[in-house]
Amino acid sequence: MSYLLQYNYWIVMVLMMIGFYIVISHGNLVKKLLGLSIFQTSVFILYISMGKVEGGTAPILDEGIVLYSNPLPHVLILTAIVVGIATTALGLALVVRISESYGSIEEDDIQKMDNEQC
Amino acid sequence: MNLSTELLLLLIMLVPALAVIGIILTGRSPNLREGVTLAAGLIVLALAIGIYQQYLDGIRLTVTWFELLPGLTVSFHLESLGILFALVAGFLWPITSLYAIGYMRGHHEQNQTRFYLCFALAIAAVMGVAFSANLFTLFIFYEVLTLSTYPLVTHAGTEKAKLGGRTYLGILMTTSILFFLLALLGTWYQAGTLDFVAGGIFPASAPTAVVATLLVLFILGIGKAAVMPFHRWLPAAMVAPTPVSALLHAVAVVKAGVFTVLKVAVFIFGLDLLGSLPTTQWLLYLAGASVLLASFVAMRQDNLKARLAYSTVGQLGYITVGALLATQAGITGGAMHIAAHAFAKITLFFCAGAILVAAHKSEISDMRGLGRQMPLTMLAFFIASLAIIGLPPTGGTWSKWFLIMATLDAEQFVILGILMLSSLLNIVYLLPIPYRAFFPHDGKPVWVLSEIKEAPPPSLIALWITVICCLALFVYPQPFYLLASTIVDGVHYGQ
Amino acid sequence: MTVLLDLLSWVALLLGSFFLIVGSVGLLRFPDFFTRMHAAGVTDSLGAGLILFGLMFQVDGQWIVLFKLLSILFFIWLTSPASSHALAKAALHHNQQPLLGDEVRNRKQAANE
Amino acid sequence: MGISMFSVTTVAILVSMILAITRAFLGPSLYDRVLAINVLGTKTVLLIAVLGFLMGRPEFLDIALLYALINFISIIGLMRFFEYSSSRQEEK
Amino acid sequence: MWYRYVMKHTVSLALVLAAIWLLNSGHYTPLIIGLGVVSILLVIAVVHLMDVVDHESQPIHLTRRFFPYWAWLLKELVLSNIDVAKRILKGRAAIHPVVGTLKTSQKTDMGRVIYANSITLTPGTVAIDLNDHSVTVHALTREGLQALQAGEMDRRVTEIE
Amino acid sequence: MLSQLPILQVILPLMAAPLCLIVREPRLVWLFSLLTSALTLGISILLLQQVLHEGTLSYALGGWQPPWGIEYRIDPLNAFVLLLVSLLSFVVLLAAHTSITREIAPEKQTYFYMAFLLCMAGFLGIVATGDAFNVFVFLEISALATYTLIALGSDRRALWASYQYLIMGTIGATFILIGIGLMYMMTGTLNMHDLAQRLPAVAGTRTLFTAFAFFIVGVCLKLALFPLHLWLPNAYAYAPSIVSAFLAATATKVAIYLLLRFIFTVFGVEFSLNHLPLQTILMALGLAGVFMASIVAIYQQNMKRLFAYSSVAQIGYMILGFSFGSVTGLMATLLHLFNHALMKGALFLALAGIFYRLGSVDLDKMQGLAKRMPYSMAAIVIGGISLIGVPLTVGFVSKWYLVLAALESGWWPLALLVLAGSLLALVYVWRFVETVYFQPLSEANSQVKEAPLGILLPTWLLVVANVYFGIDTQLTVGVAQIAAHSLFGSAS
Ligand code: NA
Ligand code: NA
Repeated sequence: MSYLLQYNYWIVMVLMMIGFYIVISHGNLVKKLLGLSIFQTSVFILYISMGKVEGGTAPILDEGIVLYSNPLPHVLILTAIVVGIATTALGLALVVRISESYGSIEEDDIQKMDNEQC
Repeated sequence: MNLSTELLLLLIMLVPALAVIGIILTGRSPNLREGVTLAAGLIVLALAIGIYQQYLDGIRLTVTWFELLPGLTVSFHLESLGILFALVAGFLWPITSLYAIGYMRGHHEQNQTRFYLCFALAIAAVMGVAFSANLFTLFIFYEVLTLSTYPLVTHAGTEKAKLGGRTYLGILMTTSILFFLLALLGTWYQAGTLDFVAGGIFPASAPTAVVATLLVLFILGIGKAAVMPFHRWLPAAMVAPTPVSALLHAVAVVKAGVFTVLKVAVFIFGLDLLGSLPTTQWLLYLAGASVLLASFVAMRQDNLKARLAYSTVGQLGYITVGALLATQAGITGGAMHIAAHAFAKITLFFCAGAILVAAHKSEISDMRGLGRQMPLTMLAFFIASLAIIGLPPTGGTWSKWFLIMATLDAEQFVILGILMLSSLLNIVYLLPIPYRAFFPHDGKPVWVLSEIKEAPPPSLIALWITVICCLALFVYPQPFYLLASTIVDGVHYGQ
Repeated sequence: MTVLLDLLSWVALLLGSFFLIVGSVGLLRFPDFFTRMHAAGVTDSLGAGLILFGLMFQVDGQWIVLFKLLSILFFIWLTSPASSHALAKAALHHNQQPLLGDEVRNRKQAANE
Repeated sequence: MGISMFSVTTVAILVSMILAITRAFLGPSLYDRVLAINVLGTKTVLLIAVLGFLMGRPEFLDIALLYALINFISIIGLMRFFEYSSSRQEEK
Repeated sequence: MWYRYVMKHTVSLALVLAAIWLLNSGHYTPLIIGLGVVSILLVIAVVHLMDVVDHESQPIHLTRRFFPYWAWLLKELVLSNIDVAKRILKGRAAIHPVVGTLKTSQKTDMGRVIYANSITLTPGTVAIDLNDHSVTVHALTREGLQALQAGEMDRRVTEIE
Repeated sequence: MLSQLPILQVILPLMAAPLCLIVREPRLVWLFSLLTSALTLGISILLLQQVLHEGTLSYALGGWQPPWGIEYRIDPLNAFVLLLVSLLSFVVLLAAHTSITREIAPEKQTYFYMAFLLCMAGFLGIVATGDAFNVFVFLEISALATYTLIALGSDRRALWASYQYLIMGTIGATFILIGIGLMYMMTGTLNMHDLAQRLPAVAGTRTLFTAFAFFIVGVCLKLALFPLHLWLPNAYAYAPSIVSAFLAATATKVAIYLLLRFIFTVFGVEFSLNHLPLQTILMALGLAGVFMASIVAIYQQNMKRLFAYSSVAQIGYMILGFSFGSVTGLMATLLHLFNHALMKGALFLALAGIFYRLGSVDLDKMQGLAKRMPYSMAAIVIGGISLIGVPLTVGFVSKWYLVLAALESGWWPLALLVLAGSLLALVYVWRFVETVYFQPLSEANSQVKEAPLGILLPTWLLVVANVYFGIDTQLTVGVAQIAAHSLFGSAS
């Protein structure tokens, strides 16, 4: 029962596994990046959900509110999201250039071409 | 006075090293290049004699170049075994150079500059080994020696040469890095120092099992001593030009090996500890087996250089046995055998090279009757053979005598038997060669080709100098005996 | 006064919810992409409008909140046609053919296209 | 507390979101999916707004506004990508 | 002349931005307002660099007649929503999709865009293509298209531009 | 001013990076970057001095005291690694201008320097900061810059290598982020110093174990510990030569630092090495890395790839060192950290020179090349000798401590295995020696010239350092000893 109460961890774990699975199982480079994004997002949720204070509200300062959730994880994850976007953008830029020079964005094709080149 | 000794010690390593630069600079002019080689050789010899003199005058010193880690230094000292080794090497380098000039020109060899360069580098390394004040310094120069002789072994550049070179480097590097270095580190860990100290450096608290293991690691790790089963590099290196074989067998490489064995026995373990270790006996048998097996294998070789190579493996076994007997006489005999074997074996290789250059023959079965065309060469071969066997009137007599005495001292009768049997085998595989050269007993005229003459004069001069040394060592062994007999207790002379 | 505002809110929110769900049902029921766009339009226009409208009665005197609700509504109504149009145009350029007239009766055919 | 108008609306929005997600899954064409996601975006904006009132934190409206903006930009970006890729296909 | 044109639209942009800031902020301390001023100046600078300060981004000339049109459009919006909602609930029997092309009477791009967006905003009709003289419309029913063809929306948009 | 050094160390290259865009002209950008790098190096030298004299420095970013603000904390270990990173960056950057004229299009060179400075700032930031989340941020800054740098390689395989590294690196960084998050959840602090004090209280919990596992796996991915090394060989092989040199010399070192910092300072030796089977796992993986990677290296034709695999093997040694859990072992790791940077810096810079002339670093195109490029080849030989661990080179010093650590812990066979690993290095170095020295010069290379001075001088600077620090070990051994003691001290 206590396991069910910590449902946020289960969501994080499921998301993480989904992301990880996509990264590993898909040969398409864009899909891999999508998987990577999901993988990262799961961690964002982990942080945010652990910043939750029982009975606390969103940490936006306002009069008459005593209990806020912990704002620090939000701040941290804001940074992490920016980093994540940068990573995804860079990854996509790489995929564009890979597609230009290999003519494919399928892992198997690229691997095959590299092996032939060696 | 001290300063000049220090300077001599520096110069004896620096001169060959400077010769390397000189050889590179004069590489385009063979005469100049070989002049540099010879001059450097003579200077080194003079320096070695100078150091010997000063040693006799009672000068003792240790020079530290730098300290790598606390207590771990690169330093050099004067000590009788090292001086003996330096004298042998210093004497044989100019002679070998002289011989090499004749040989290399006669053979129209390629890459001669690289050859002389590496040769000089090897001598510099030998001097480093000889004067090392601690095991660490010795190890460094030991490795430099390996690396600098590799290009000499593969000199021909053929596939066979490369293969031989790989075996050479592979065995020497593997043994030295896996076992020698580990033994060195283990010694450092147990004793906290690597300095060569008369009587050894291990504290009484060091566990016997560990020290005994270290001894095994040392004997196996010093691959240059060619104790079976790590002897394969020596026959493999036979692909090298003859002067190189001479360098490897007589002057530098193998001698550095057995020198290290003697050094480790006396100054790392100390004879008392060495005699008491449980593994000493087994290693003694291993060395004995090495002596015997090498002699048997030598008998079966038709290629002269191969036969000489296995002969070397056997003779090195004698010296290792001498060290492991852990007696004064054993060390003395072993050290003297370094000198005796050096002069004898270098003569034999010079002869083999001379025969190859003059008669283009390398197989023993083709050498019947060769004595008529090359009498001087074959006579020298005969005398040098006597020295290897240990018969008068050659220097080999004394060293073998001391070794025999040492086996009696230590009551190692099995080893005594092995040494006697091996000497018999030496006779069987060496003496027939000059005998059949002069007396081809089936009476057939094997050689009728008139163009075969004696070897080129430089070679001939070189090999007769060494033969005379073999003989002189019988009559006047004093310099080497004085050094060899004081290795253990370090008695000062001239005081 | 409060009761009246609450009542207005209830009505607007319920109606908004109704249109929201109806729009979504249309999104599911309609036979092809172009017809589904009309259903989506229901959600975007009146669904969103009524819900935001309903919220406007609950601002409790905070005029900033009112303004924000208005700007959200304004923004949705301004941008929703633009994105719909862009989507439709892209679909047309990629050879998505709208089902016309009686073709919509044959659902199987539509699904396969 | 009873049933508040906001919770009823929230449930309605969630139900309609599920329907939209169903369409996104079913497709069949890419445009159907984009359409569904677009609608989903609008509904998310509404959900955030209503949740703000439900929780007594109307400050959430800022987030809703921001979300609407991002939703719009992302859809336009996606469409630009389609236009771009279609013109390239025509070149070939 | 050009200067006055740019100035007019810049001022209008600044006012709009200031309004957005003030109405959204709720915090009227000097620091926050100062930050707002900086932001506005920054946006104006960027917009000037992009060279889009004109009547298309700041349609001030439309403001006067805009609200009557909005009121009319709102009515249309409600009616068409009800209509489409009914058809959704009745199912596919109630729809009859058609595509038609309508002539546009607007003289400016802005006018045509307002027209096309109005068509799309009202459920039941979607502008799927637009060029200088006509707009292609996908309608859920024939009646929807016919209502547009009647031209009331077209006329009203032309009036405000 | 002096008290601002910790932050200046990081902020200087970080601020300089965007300024590259203003300078534009490649040569000027290079000089500008070089200046930045020189200043950074100066700062790190001052920092090391300061730390050695005054002890650990603490700097609160923006004046906000920890635990609320971000703390920059410099102890001997940080200072040591900071010096290593800035020194190697500087030397590599010296050669950059000449090298990239051949490998990177002129219009992209500005971006190269920008990414280089960013990457450097990231590395320095990871080392300087005392805040766990800050570590993640700098990790990602350096990683993003690294992906860019690798993708600048002239071969299209560079793109693919960069992409693969991006995927692996991001997974690693995300794992680290999870680890940090869980630690924060347990303790409510991100300050590494505070974490160290609060973690023992929750040492027995499953959450902390999870945090530890995630963090360690993430870092091991970043540092390419076998078998998580798959991204590294291609990345090093196809990146621009100068980038290979830079990464080989610094990137994995910083990851090792991170591992040490968390294992020893944050989690504590007691928890990390004694409480968990980590010691055995690391030891096994380290050894496996040494052997597997060395054996694979033997069969490589592309020299950059060869030395990349060798790097994986050397990382194995570093891991092995501290897995003994003794001061000597840790010293071996720290020494090898520095020494390996010198070796690989020299080797990859020499390869940059060869690439400049040949347009390739394939071994079968280098036959007899020693005749045409004697100084470059000699540099590789000396670097290789150092890699093997021959006395009087830096490689020997680290091997010395590594074997001693094995002997101290009584694991003689392990000592033997360490030395056997050296033999494998001998084999792949010797393959090179045989090809370039003992094979006839190939026709194609008969007109090749020695590498340009712009590359050759920095190369030899590192070669000389390989020998110098192999002989004068006072500085390196001294600092390593202090750092090792401080790491063990802070754990108790
Ligand atoms: Na619409
Ligand atoms: Na519509």
